[in-house]
Amino acid sequence: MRAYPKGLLTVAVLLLAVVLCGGVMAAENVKVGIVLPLTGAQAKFGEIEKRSFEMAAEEINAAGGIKGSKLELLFEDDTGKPDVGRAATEKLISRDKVTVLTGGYSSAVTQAATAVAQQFKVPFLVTTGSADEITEKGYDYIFRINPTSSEYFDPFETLIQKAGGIKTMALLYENTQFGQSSAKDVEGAAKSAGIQVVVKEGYQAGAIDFKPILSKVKGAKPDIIYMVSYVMDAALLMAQCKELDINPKMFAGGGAGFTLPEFQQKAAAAADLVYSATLWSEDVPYKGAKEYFNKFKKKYNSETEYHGAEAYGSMYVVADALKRAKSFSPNDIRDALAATDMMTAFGPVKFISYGKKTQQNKLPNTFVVQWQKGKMETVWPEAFAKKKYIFPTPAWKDRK
Amino acid sequence: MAYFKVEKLVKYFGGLAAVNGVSFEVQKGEIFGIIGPNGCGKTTTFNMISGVFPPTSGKVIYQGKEIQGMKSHKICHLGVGRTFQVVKPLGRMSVLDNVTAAAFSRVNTIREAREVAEKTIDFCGLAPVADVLAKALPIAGRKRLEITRAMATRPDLLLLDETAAGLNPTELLEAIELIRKIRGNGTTVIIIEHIMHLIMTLSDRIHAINFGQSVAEGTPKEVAANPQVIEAYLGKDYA
Amino acid sequence: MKKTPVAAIVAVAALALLPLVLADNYFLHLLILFLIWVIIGSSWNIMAGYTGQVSFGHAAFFGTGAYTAGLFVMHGGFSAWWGMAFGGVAAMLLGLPFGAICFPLRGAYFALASLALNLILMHLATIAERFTGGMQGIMIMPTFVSKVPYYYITLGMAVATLVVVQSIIRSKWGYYFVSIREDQDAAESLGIDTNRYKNVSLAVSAFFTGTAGALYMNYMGFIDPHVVFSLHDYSVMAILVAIVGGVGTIYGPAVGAFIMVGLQELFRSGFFGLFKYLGDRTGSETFTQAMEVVQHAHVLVFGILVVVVILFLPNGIVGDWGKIRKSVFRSKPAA
Amino acid sequence: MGILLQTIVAGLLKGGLYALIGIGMTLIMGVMGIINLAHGQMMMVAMYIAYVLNTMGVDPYFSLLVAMPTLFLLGVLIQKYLLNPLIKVDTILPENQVLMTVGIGMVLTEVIRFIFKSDYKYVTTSYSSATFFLGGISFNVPLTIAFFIALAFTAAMFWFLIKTDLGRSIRATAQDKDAATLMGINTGRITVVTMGLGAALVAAAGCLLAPVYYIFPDLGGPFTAKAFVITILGGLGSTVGAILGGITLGMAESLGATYLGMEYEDIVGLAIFVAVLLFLPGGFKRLTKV
Repeated sequence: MRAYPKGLLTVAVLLLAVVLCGGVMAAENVKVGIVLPLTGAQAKFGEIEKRSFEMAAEEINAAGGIKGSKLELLFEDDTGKPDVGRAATEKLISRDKVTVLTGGYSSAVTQAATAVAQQFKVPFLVTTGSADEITEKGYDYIFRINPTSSEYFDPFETLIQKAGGIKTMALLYENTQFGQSSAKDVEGAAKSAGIQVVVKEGYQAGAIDFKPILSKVKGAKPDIIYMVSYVMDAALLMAQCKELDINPKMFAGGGAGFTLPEFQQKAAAAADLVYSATLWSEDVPYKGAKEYFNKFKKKYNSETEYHGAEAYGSMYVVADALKRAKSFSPNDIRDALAATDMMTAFGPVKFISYGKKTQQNKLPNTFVVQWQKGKMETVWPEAFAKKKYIFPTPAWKDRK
Repeated sequence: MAYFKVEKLVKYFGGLAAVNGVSFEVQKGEIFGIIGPNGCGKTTTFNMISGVFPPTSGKVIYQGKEIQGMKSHKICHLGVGRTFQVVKPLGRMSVLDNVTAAAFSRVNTIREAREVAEKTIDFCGLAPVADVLAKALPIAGRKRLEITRAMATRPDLLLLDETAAGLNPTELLEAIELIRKIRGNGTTVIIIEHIMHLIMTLSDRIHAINFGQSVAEGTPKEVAANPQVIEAYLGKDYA
Repeated sequence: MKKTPVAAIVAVAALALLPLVLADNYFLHLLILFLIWVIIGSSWNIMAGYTGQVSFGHAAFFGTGAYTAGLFVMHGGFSAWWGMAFGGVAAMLLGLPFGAICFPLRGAYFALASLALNLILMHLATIAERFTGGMQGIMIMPTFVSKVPYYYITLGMAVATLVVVQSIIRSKWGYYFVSIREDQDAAESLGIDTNRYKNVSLAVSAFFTGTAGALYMNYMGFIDPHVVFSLHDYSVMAILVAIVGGVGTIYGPAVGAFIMVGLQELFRSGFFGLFKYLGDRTGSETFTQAMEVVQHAHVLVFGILVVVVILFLPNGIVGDWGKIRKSVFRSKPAA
Repeated sequence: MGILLQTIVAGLLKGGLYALIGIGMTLIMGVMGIINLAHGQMMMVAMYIAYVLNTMGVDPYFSLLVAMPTLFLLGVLIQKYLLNPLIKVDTILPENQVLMTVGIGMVLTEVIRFIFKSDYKYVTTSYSSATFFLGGISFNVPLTIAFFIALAFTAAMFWFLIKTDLGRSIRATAQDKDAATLMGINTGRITVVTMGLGAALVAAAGCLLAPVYYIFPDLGGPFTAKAFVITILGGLGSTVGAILGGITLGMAESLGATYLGMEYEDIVGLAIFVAVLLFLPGGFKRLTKV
């Protein structure tokens, strides 16, 4: 052991000084803390949500803000990791002294972040994190605008009933929290709908070759192939279904990857006629949905999708609750959030308790879209359909 | 019963026999020299004795016990110490720490180990460089460190593998003196050496190996006179 | 080998008194992370830095400790604090057979095998949904609202780890470890059972890493396979912490932990809000953009740091302190 | 039976690509004795080159002609300025060069992320999912092409190592660096060339993979892992071993995915890796002797 480096202590003290100097803030604004993945693999969606939050806040501030003061958004990057998300939430609460929290993209990060908010009793409106457990813990400061992952399959149930002839299912899912919990829910739902699950397989996201699992699927001849996959896995799965000439009556995706433009671009012809569940599309019949979509496109010159709408909606819900709250104390804001009943671009928002869940928003409808001739069309529920769904899916060799 | 003996040692590497039937006996307290041309299997024999690898066949008997195939560290604990031809200093440790690490084979506390180490360093004449890092020693120092370290394990039988190679005449004399001192201490020594002067002066008996096989054995004089040895090995130097 | 330097005692005393002065949760959190990294870094160091057995898969032990704590909660509803008692033991029980099988493999093979062990455990924890909760992870409600108890527990553990590591290094084991690192054949010839002592070193290392994992579970309240078995966030980070600070030195990992945790947070937060502050003050977009650049750069900075440290300070900051002092403080008289 | 055949074909085709990834690694490992933990990251860089060229309308197969020389140069620079200087440095950890490759891998990944963001990119070709059928078994055209190009590259490497002076020098250095130095071989230059070759070969693998896969900055890590599994399977420095290792890994993954479940795909590969370490140290090289 050499002499203990004294210079190191100097460096440490200097660093600490820098730390203490940072974060001096102007007062008067209502601070809203937002935890999102701004770097890392999920950054794409973090970015869309961040922009949507900012857009909404600008609109609200332009329209007079909250009781005379303006919304100030403090974003913290969770990098997609629960421990970082937790630290970021703590920083927002104890250093930045935010009034209310929102955001939360991945389920894992959201779980960690909401636990902190609950401990410190700061109201937290969860935007995306969709694992069922998040609103099943009885946390009274946690609200969620996003329906839980178990509800993504709901519209398919009615569609399948209507379409008829579907008796067996192959269920493929990525081994992530979203994938594993969705698969569990879908399997249950399928069983109660009298559909036999003939293949159920998880996979590591990022595989090159799905042919082994798909040849098994081909052998089982399911009527529907339901896939919970992220965008590029989704594209490869479909492309390889085409390569292996697998012809079920229906290809269905459970949210996430199948609704993104990249899916269609990468899978090209193989994407055609694929169904997907979605919580939102610009065609939904809610006031402001189409406007939000167009405004976003114009302002940022890039595409948005349901995550953005959730964020946009969340901002309005938070603003609404702040306006109605008796004071900006956590308790009053909590009560105001609990009394929310409003329409947003994402859909109607009202926090209710059902099953094991508490303070959970329940959308009246989730939707089924289908890729038709390179365009994603809303096809279900019938009342909102822009185009008639095409069923059964013709065999690959019969397509033009 | 012989103090130490090897019987028909054989070692194959792949299809090649590096040692092919070496047998000899060593009496307690003697200095026993092994000679032979390069690549004749001397070091391989040492490696089998000290457990670096097991022999393909044959026996190594030390104080009546068969030790062939035992692990190096076990053989060390039985009282067989060795040095390496290509020195292996524990480079980033001081000379004292090198020897202390060796001393732990006999004692357990750090104080005792230090004591043993310091004594051994004094005995072997390394005291002036005790605090120097082993990697900083010149070659003579490293060779001597090998011996010192081996001595700190308190061996009853010491195997010296070319400890004099690369030394200048003064250092050579010091080495001879040290080896004599070690024997004087009651330690039996088996020595491999190329430097004829050293091995002829030191050894009580000499065993000659060629092509992995024993070819002659006897006092230095006898071996030096053996025609087979002269032909095989000494020929180049003495003819 | 010297006595504990006064500076180290002063540092520990200062850390112990810190919460009385600075009760800020955010800083306490960073300090807790720092202390956890002191534990992991020192554990990695005793095996790699002192015994010369480089592990590329220390997350295997960290994750095992964390899951031991988590599984106590998940199966049977015990407290996750039981993990503090058994997490280290579980990691050791994983490490010993692994070591027994893989230590005879010399050099890089052992490192690769440890990497494989790490990945295998991560996949198994993901697949064994019924047993581990799969990717849904294990979530508990933290025991304390305040950070202070966690801080003292972690500080205690970190100090304990350093004290144990230090006393091992100064004992027979320490001499044996370093001998094995320096030359395995020589060590064998000196009566050192190299395989056995490599295993001893592995066991110590795994034990403390596993305990750190259990502590993490208790403190963070959430684990999933990709978090605690993360190759990048734990296995590689453990190596970085040790080599930046200095492998084969007692205080190297502590210094490395301070730098790595500090840097990570510095960049993640955009120099602790400095850029945002400047941006708000001046109203200039440049600072906001600069902040985004900085936020995205932290792993890049880690990478560059590794390259620079290995090239210019191969023994880390503590190991090469003399060299640094010479070049940085050249004009000043030696301290 | 159909499922089994399809699985074998899928594994074989994927294995060809793996082999090409492995050859570069095995060369580097054989000559330098280090694991290049930035190997997959180098492939990722090559894939981004293919992507950029593709946006300009260049077919990925032609981008080989750009990506291979570029990566050769990158490999040369890395070896010359970052790895070779470490030989002279005295450190505690002998694995310093390996740790350096970890740092290099991080820098490559993050620099790419800096330029291209984390978004998924993909190369669009008309033939990405083109297939032909042989007796009901589907063959993906780009993967089949990749398989044969991989074989061609291996054959070329084999010829290069056996027949050319430079190749012989590389083999000599791989066998015994000190002896090679004594024989008058400039081993420093040989390591630089080898690293360049290794990088160029994995660049080829990247370009061949681009049409059937997609591209993102974090893609390197998993492929580095696969590359070292292949190298250990095949035996260090053995090109034939790398082909066998690649195909074995591809087949094992596919068979594992079909008969154990797709989630076991990665575990099967790792389990084989551990098994080879334990029961066949030295890999297939021990059996094939080349």
